[in-house]
Amino acid sequence: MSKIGVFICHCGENISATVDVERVAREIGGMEGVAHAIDYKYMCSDPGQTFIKEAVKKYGLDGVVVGACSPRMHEPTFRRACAEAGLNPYLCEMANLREHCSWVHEKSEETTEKAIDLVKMMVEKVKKNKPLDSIKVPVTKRALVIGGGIAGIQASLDIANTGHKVILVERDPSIGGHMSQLSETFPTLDCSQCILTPRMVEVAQHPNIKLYTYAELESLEGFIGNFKAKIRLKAKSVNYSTCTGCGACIQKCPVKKIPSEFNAGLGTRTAIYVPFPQAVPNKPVIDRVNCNYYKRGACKICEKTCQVGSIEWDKEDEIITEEVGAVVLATGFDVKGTDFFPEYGYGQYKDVLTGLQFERLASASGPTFGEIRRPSDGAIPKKIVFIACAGSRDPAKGIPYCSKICCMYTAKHAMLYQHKVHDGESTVFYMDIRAGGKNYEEFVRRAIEEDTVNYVRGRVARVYEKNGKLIVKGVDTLLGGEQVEIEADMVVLATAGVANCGSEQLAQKLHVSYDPYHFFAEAHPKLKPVETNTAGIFLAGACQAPKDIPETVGMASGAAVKVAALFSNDELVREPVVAVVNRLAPPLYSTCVGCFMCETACPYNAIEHEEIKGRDGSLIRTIARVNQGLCQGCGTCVAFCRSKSIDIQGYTNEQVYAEVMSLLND
Amino acid sequence: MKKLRDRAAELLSQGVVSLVIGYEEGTKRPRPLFCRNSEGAEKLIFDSHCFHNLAVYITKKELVGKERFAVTAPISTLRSIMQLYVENQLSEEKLLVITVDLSGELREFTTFDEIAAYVAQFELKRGEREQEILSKIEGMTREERWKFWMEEMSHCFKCYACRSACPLCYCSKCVVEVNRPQWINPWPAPLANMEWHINRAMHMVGRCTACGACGDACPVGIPVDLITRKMMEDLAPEFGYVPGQPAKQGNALSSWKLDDREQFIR
Amino acid sequence: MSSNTDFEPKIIAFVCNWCTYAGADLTGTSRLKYATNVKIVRFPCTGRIDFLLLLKSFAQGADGVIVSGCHPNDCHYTSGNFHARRRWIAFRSILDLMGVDIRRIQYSWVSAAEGSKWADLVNNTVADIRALGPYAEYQKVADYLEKEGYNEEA
Amino acid sequence: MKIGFYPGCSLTGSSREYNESVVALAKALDIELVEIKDWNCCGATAAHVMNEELSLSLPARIMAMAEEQGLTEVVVPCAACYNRLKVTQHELEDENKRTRVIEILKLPYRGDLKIINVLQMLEAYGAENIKTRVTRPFAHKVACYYGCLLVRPHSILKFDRVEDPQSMDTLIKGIGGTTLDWAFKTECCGAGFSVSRTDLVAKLSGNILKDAADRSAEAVIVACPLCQSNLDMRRGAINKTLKNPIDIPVIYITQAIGLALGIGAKELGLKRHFVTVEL
Repeated sequence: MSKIGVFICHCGENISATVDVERVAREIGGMEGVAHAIDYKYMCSDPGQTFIKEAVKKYGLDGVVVGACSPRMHEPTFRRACAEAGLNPYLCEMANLREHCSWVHEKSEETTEKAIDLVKMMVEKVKKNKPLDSIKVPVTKRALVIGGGIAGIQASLDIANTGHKVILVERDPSIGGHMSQLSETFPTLDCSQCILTPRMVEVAQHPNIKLYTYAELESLEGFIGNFKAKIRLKAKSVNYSTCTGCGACIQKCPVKKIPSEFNAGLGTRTAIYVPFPQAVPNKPVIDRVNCNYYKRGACKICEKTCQVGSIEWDKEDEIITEEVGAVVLATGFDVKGTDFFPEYGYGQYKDVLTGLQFERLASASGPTFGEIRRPSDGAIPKKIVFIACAGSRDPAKGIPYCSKICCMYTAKHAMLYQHKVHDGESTVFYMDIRAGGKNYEEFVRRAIEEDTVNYVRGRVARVYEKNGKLIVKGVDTLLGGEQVEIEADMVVLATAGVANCGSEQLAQKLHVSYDPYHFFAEAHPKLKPVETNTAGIFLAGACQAPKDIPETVGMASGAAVKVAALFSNDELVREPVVAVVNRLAPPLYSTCVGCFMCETACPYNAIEHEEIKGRDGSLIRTIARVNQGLCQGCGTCVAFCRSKSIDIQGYTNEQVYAEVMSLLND
Repeated sequence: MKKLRDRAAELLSQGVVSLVIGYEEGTKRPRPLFCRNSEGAEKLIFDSHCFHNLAVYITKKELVGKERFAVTAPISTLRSIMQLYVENQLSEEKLLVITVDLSGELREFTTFDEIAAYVAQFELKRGEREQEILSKIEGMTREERWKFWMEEMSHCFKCYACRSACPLCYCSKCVVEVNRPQWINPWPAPLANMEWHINRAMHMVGRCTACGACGDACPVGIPVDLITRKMMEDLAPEFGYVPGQPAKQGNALSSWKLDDREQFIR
Repeated sequence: MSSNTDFEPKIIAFVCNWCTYAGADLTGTSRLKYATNVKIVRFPCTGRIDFLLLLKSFAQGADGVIVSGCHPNDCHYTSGNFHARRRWIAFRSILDLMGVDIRRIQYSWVSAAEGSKWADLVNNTVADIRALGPYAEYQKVADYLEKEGYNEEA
Repeated sequence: MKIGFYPGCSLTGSSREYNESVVALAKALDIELVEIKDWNCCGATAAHVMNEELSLSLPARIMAMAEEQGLTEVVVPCAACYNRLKVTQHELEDENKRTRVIEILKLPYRGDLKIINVLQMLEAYGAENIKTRVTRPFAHKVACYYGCLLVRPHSILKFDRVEDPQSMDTLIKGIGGTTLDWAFKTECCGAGFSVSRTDLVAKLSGNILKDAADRSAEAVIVACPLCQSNLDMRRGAINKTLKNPIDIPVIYITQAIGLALGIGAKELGLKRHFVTVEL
């Protein structure tokens, strides 16, 4: 028979004022299986805990129930006390006599009776409790960072500086991301490349960082502390160990008219190319889709030019496997193209640009070397219109959210334009100006007041081309809804920031949840903004939602700290509240019949297929097995299992059944 | 018929399969036949009276053994086979499925995709008996329904023929045999009977193919098949599944939609 | 039968740890009062709540049941409440077919911040069940073995 | 091919030429139009701003009559009628509204009638026949003008690209014409003010005609009786707002195709226009 100790707390007068605590202790003391029952003023105090510890030893208790406050408050306290007395902490349960009883009811017979019932319920539960051990998982102290934009760069450097190894994977031939494309940055107008490129170089030279550019994640298996990542190294067609990065091949390449991704389509590049002059690594790759040799089987001019013989025509994609303990997702974002906007011409007008394209025009390293010129005829635009909120905050376009960065960069664009074209006239159409951030509002005021940018509050209904001009038809809602028509030379759309292409597929590969717009979902919107629902995978930057550079860097450092904290222990200790599939002696092995309906129900992909094999190695059955590293203990599979083959520790079928039955037995 | 017998004999004699599960003449209606050689195949029949769901046998390891076997399957059996496949209980390598189509031609399926495509042509409809009893139940008040079922359940003596006849009740240990805790009392009593049938219906959500085998098997004539049938009719459109044409993305209860109904949640 | 005014319904609440249990804790810390008829059983998630437990509650003499968890999209485990919601749709449909009084099962979403909603939910449910009276119909069947009296109509 | 037909008031009054050309073209393309019996006004222009129940009941009655007649698909040439019928059908998906309207009508209403405009009818049932039966290719540069009601609200009508529709352009190209890429395809012609504020109509319609003329269109093609009458009948007033008077004709898509198929100008109602049509 069980020997359970019951400890009823007065909580000063919090409980005893409405509940007859002495009667509770007395009646529970008479229950079958209860060896010891007392009440005391403050169970959580030092003397209170000592009562429990001593009783555990004195009566040889095999279960403890503390009738006190909410277990959400003091469960760890009392479990620790039990453990110190040598009792398995998971044999201690709490009955919530304060929040769920004394505080919500008046002093009465019924209140005391309810308290007795609540304690009884936990006594019946504890009778079915089993000693549990914390789950320990070894940790591989190496991190995988996916995406080499500013988020990935910052996260990699921060993790690497704590002394842990980092593997940084970048899809493009160079790291740098969108930040490398920007001209100047708000609100200080310092040059983006000037602050970014030193970091890029630092990544390349850091002894703890292994950089894979032109590579993509193929698959990720395993769980926190123990991931296995397969990475596809796309064939660069250039041997980087011998290539000196002299660039001669690039100059000789005859295919010169490929729209440059780095210049957002405004400039051109060759088929063998380095995306931009400050690229890291500063060595070329061959774009096989556009290369004459791969297209038609002839050319090879680059090979003839290369003095060190670095061109590798037959190089194939290579897949490597890396073992890592944590993953930081920093895959960034993308912006909608002008073709997304029927009302602004479906992308058919050359002088209607996206904000990103304008960045390239304004950048000293851009196709016009920083001069603002029209892509159509190269003329300097005398009248320019910026449309903030192009697509964003527009449910009809399927993008109801605010892209957050546009208000600021549009102010910056207008300012840069005014600085470069002194006699130019710029107009910004906006819905609201959202300039929340240090020195942000001041920056926007400067654009309006010092640089005389004309801010019009209202939307633009249509842009069309007539006689070489772009006719912008909008409305000024501050002046009684007056219609505004501007004959502009250039229109810049602050197009919505959207999830990067392929993010949905990547999320599915990693089993990370994502929102309806394919941005990765954080584990908790307030308290776990850098964690994902999959333990060991963290988020940094705009892959979670559009954000600016300081926020991205802050989040990346946050993710890095989470990784470092994970790596600070050799083993990961977890609560043993996890699901378990029963195992029995042969010939049954388990009551699980392997229908694997639990597999689709599990939010964490914790259900694995376990093959039961005979001595001769032949397959007898395939049953489910719970990966204890991945299981978070929700118990959805338990309620779903028809044959009751899965149970969850701490809330087993026997425990909850006993609880329910105890409540109404009379 | 001749074609079926010849083909079965051929399969067995050539050793393509070691067993053919089919039908033979019985006293009142066709009964299952398990032929392991070409002589046995002579007894095979296949007509519209062959509706006994043979899928119930194909998960029995002691019966089908480790070698490849064949089953002659009318539509109801084909639907069950599809569901069993989704639940990882069958493999294409082990099972050869034969049916006779509406024009009397023999058809063999070696992949489950073929079966799914074939089954998709047949619509599941209520028969006369189902229509009669269900429309009666549908016209009742709640209290009348409770009385109706309690009366029916008072006849149940827990023989579990409904469970044995169902191809989808293949668990090695059924929940009624679980005794820690004893969820459902083992003795026949109206409440325990009721709990068993509610439990059976819950276990069939998104799975039942409405073959009617459970009701057919009941020795005291309780229309237990109508519980699952009505459940399936009510829920299938809402949860977006078609009985016997299961999608691979999981069972109706192990998946969900963001906009599932919740008016009943306060 | 006793009149409904002095009938005290027995109600069991099945709640998840992260939202409704915490919400009920908040009811306590806010000192909001509610009826003593309800006793809370704690689960990690609504996804864990077995439908058989609800049946067992009635068999054991409960007059009503509350099932409550996190609001959609708030689930600590992302989707446990969505699975639960589906399960309850199916369960209600089957119970209704069998003639079980589904008005006696009250489903709700109560978040950790909705202390007053929890008090209201309990009080309203107690009032509703009190109006419905004891679940004698079910009890009579549950007591079958002792009384052997199902077929003898009272 | 048999299809229900709801002409509506305009087609029997101010826009008889539209009716004539629709009927003539349907005949030429072997489409049999079955007119809804005892049809009534759809309530466009006035009802929907004055009384919601009336605005839903009028179109609902038309559709109920069509349903009763056993029709499954109805072509509605007038853009305003088309819009009202589609919107009503959408609104009546609401259980309460539907019950109320059925109560008012005292007629059964299912709401599963397929409502299409003339462009959709030609796309679905005429495209092939048009291609093979063109006898006089329509070798003109024209501006296709869709107006407001044919494409908006897009969430309900779900027809064509909302800002830059293409269906009429495709039909014109199919009979050998060239279409303009211009900015006023779906701009408002001022129809709502066609009686009360003719000065506004002149200004708005003037904008449209001017852009078409500036881009050297030989005609404006329309599929809405109100657009047509504003651009055609109000030409005098329009020209007063412009520096240079515009004399390009405004014709219906059905007339344009009719011409290409060799149907006579009189049969197509081309003689009824205010601005002389010489194409």
